[in-house]
Amino acid sequence: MKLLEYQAKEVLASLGIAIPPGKVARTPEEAAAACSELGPVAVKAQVPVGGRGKAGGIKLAGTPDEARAAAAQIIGMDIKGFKVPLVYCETALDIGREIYLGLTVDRDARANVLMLSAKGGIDIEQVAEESPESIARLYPNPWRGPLDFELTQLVFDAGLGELARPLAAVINQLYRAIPELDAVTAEINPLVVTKNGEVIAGDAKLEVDENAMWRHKDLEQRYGGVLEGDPYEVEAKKRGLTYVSLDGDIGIIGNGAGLCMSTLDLVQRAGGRAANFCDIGGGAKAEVVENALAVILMNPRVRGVLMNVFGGITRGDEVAKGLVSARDNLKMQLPLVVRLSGTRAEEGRRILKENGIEPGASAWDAAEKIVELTRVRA
Amino acid sequence: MKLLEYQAKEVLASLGIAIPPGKVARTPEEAAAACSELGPVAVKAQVPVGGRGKAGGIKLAGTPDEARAAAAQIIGMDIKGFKVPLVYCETALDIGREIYLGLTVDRDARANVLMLSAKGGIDIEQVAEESPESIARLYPNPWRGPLDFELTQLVFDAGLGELARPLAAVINQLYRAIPELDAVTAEINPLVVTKNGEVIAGDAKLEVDENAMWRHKDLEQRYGGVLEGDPYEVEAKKRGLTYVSLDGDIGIIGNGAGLCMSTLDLVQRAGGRAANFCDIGGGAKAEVVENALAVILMNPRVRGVLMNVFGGITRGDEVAKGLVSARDNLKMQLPLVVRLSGTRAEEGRRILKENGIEPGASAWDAAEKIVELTRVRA
Amino acid sequence: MSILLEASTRVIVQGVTGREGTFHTEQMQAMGTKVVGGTSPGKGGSTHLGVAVFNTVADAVKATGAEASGIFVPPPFAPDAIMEAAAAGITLIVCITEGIAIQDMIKVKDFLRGYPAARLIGANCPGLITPGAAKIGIIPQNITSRGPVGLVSRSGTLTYEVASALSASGMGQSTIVGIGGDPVLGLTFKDVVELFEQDPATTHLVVIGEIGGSDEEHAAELLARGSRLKTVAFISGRTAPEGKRMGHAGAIISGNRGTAKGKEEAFRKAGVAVAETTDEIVGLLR
Amino acid sequence: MSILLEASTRVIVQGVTGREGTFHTEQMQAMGTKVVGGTSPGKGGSTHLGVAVFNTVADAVKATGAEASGIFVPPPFAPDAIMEAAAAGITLIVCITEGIAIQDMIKVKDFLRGYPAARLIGANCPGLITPGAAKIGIIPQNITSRGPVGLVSRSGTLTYEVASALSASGMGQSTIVGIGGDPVLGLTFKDVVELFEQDPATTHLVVIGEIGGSDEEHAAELLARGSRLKTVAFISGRTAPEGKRMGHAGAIISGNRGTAKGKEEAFRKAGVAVAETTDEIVGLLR
Repeated sequence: MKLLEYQAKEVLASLGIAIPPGKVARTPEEAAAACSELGPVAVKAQVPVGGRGKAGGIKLAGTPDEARAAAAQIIGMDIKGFKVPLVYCETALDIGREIYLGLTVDRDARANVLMLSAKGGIDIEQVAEESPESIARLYPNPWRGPLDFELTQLVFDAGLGELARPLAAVINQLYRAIPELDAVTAEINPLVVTKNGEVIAGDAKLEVDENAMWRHKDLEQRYGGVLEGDPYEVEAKKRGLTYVSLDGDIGIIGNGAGLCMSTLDLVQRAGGRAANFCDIGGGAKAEVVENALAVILMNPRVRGVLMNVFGGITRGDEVAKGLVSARDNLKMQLPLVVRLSGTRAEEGRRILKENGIEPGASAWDAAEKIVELTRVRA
Repeated sequence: MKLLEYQAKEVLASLGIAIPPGKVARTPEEAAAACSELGPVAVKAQVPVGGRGKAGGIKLAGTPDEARAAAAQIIGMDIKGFKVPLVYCETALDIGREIYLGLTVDRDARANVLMLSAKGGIDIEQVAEESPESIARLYPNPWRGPLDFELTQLVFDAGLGELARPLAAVINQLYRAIPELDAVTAEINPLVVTKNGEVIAGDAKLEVDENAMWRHKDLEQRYGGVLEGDPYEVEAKKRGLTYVSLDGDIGIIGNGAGLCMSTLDLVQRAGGRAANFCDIGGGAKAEVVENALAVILMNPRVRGVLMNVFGGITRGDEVAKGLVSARDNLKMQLPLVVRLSGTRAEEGRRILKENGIEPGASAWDAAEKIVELTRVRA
Repeated sequence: MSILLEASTRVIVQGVTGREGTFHTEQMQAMGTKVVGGTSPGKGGSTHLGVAVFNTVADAVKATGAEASGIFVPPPFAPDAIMEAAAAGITLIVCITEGIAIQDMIKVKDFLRGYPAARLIGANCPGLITPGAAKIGIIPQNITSRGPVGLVSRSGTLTYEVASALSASGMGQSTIVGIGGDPVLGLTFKDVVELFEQDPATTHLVVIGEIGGSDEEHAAELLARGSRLKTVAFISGRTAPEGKRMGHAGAIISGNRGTAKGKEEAFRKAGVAVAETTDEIVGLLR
Repeated sequence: MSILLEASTRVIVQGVTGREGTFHTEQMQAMGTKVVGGTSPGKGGSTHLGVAVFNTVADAVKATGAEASGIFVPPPFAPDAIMEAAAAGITLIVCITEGIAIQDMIKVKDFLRGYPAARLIGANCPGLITPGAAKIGIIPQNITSRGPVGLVSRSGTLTYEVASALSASGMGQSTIVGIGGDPVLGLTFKDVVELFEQDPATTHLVVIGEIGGSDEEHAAELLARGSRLKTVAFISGRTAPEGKRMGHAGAIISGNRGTAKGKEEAFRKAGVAVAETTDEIVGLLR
């Protein structure tokens, strides 16, 4: 679960990290009121992606009128596929220096990594590429967390020794996002040292492990649903499906993430574009298939559906029967190509054919077929 | 720091463990009021030692009048050297079974140990001696704390598998006394399972590491000073001395715990009895010596003082000069024998002699001398 | 022969009395896997599917001498189950559970450093099967057949599909290992390839990888150092969209690693044939 | 020769710029100890008492090749200092600090399991000295002299007294080790006795124990298995009052162990002479 900036800052503040004064505004009026209260502010679009500054999602406002105008422009804007639901009005900091502080899972090390750099600011990825040695790293033991001497070494390695005490404190606070929130990424960039020496989070990114949400139901309750995401993804989530919207026109269903991904690859290879990624898991039960088809058919761009299912313990003939009834229940009219393999695949294919559903001889054949069928209709 | 029962129960409750309803009473009237509110109660002396039941420190009271009478009897009583400052009035539990749950430092294992036994109740030490296998043990890793499967094994090993869930929960809560309070001993005996299946702390013992009090200043503030302890120990603590009152008549000062203990041994061997243990630490500075002498001389039982000092980095002549001035400042009249060894011991002894203080030729000689001098005065 | 699992391996099932545990234990038994016990706290002393149930893994190991365990418990409990198995002396731990929190797995990985003899497969994996001998997990035995092809994969159904295709064309498998799709997992491609390399009964190898991480690259580096196995690799996810990224931490750590292209190149450099679709695998392997 | 510490041992001081650190570093230097550096976060790059100061132990080890460290920092920071030294590769860590929380030391002991080459002496100890060669800690060098007696003790000033008496009667010491009085500590009597046993320059041994714990008993068991050292033991605290006890947990764990009587008996059983007063030690050792 990715938190918006204001949500992430609320969480950081609860961990003890200083944040600038700020207020959420859902309307231009609220933005004007926030500016009256706080004085000059930055009006910032709240979306869970980077690059909003370049996209025009951040504007400075010296007066309530300016804040009202800025919010009117920003709220509802589309930034990288996200409709901006609200803005965050925040007072500007008297910046002395900008530091980068990040925490994430290093997949290859199978461990968490803390990163600290004196070269904070938006170009940190470039810094990482050009002078990786200027980003100091620490891999804390997951049971112990970062030890004091490790933090001291990290801070001195980053060339920030004169800030050893305040930085060690902030890093310990940020690290608490792991035990307390199951953070998989927590980042403060820039971590601002103001001209009078305070250490304050200038921006904040926080992503919580979806697999750990059972430990953090409060977070879901508190921050879930603020963002208007993709409507099909929202619906799919309600139905318990693993679904990602893409920008093509061929609906894809597979059982298993790997099979599903390889089906996307085949469709592209055959010259088509997938409308989604939808993994219905190992079992391929009739009810789940019906749910997946229903969500895919909600999308008016979809011109046909390719389903790639392996019958393992659930046999191919059962999968076919379920699929036929799902199509019938949904009164589906669009072309449907099904590639069925594994146990009792032959019987399954026979059932599909008898019910007017095109079986693919192989995955590649099925991909070519659906691309052809959707192209003909165009 | 040893907490009283009611304090320990407050702490357990803050960790999430269920405790019976109860109220502290500092006067018989308060006890009567507590009984009016709670109904029939046990009126329990609050002292930091075991065996108060046998000493008459626990009485049952069915009515406010009985509670008033019981409190009048108990408050101010002396139990093993502790004057009872207040009582705790607690409702009785509907006991189904009694379990023993304890947590302490196993010095030989250099680790914490959790102990659980189905044979709870006051005779647990006897159980430990006669059937040690009936007390299940777990040594949790200090960074990880007890893991779920370890707790499950502990509970089944103790023959309490049918209570695995509630017991694992209580043990986890009790264990929090280590990270949150630096407990060196935390014990619930009995841990009561009521007839309707609730798990409640029937009694509670909690001792917090004195060396960790800097992490727990709130505890000191909240619970320090309730107990009227030995007045000399209280005074010594104020002056920053390591001092324990004993019941003899010869005051003892040594620098270093080992030297001090071996001095006690020598006095006993010579036929005398020490009035205290007082370790003034390695340096033996004049000011510290004066503080130690001052506390020892407060005790009217003291008939003479034996001081055993090793001059290491602080030289013997300096120690001797400091000692002479301390004696003079305090206008000390009682016999004083000093055994001075180590660096410049000769010069030190000469200074002592010149100032009328008896130097011992050896520690044993000094012990014999002070025993003789105090015996003569008797 | 085979790697990791043989007909004689003594296996227990953690969570044996649950719905999933029951179903798959029956499947495991059906193909002859030597299931010697199961665990379910509070049900110790009873019998389920003809095997003894114990309260804890330590009890089960003491009574049965089990060496391997299959874990079928929900995500909040699976990390503890893995640690319990390792602490009890189990040397092959197969965790099927999907949806384990990543921080839990990071702790488990650190815990396992204290038990170097314990090998973990998964979590979020279909387990492993030595056709005709035994399986731990959920790989359907009816699509497998005995033979010389080692198969290791991060994906579940993709594995089944490839195994099925191999069997259909007469190329049996020595052992099939589904290592699982989670970012933090037990045995990696490299670990499993090393085992196949040492197994005389394995002469061919199929590696089914996926975008993300560098595990495929590490396996390719190993194969590049010289291998006696005829190997085909396949990587799925070339066209998968990059997760809508937020923050730079992930990018700083992973840089340009983890793309399908990079992985395919690594295998080609190692002299390994790369299949562009799963349909091509059998042909390239012959 | 000696154990643990020689004239050539490269030593750093953690907390070198503090009051205690400064004073005792001067003392250590005065007897010729090879102090090659010190640490004090934020003062890296400066020089103190003629030695280079570093921000961290890792930096100091990298620059100086230090093998040993003396720790002179307050109790809240000492546990971290010990772990830092071990993680940086220091193999002899001497922690003088008194008053460390017991839970901190339990964590440190567990941490040190990951660094088996690191030997910790203390905390709450006077450190160690190899007379005429080097010292780490606070044992006054002027009361020591070179010779064949190994001395190991839980007490500070009692050690000084015995060393002083030995020196006065012409019996020099090979190495004197104050292992410290805390319940959870680094090297134990047994560990140190084993080292003396292997040191050809040590022919005699004095063990100064105290009531509490079973460390003296374990050393006695070792000596009972046969020793080439002429040994005298002394136990202080026979008449010390038992702490006013509360709760049963401590009693369940320690039972009847830890009394002066029990310890003396253990040594007598091992064929070791037991001194009843410190004055007797020299006579019994001859």
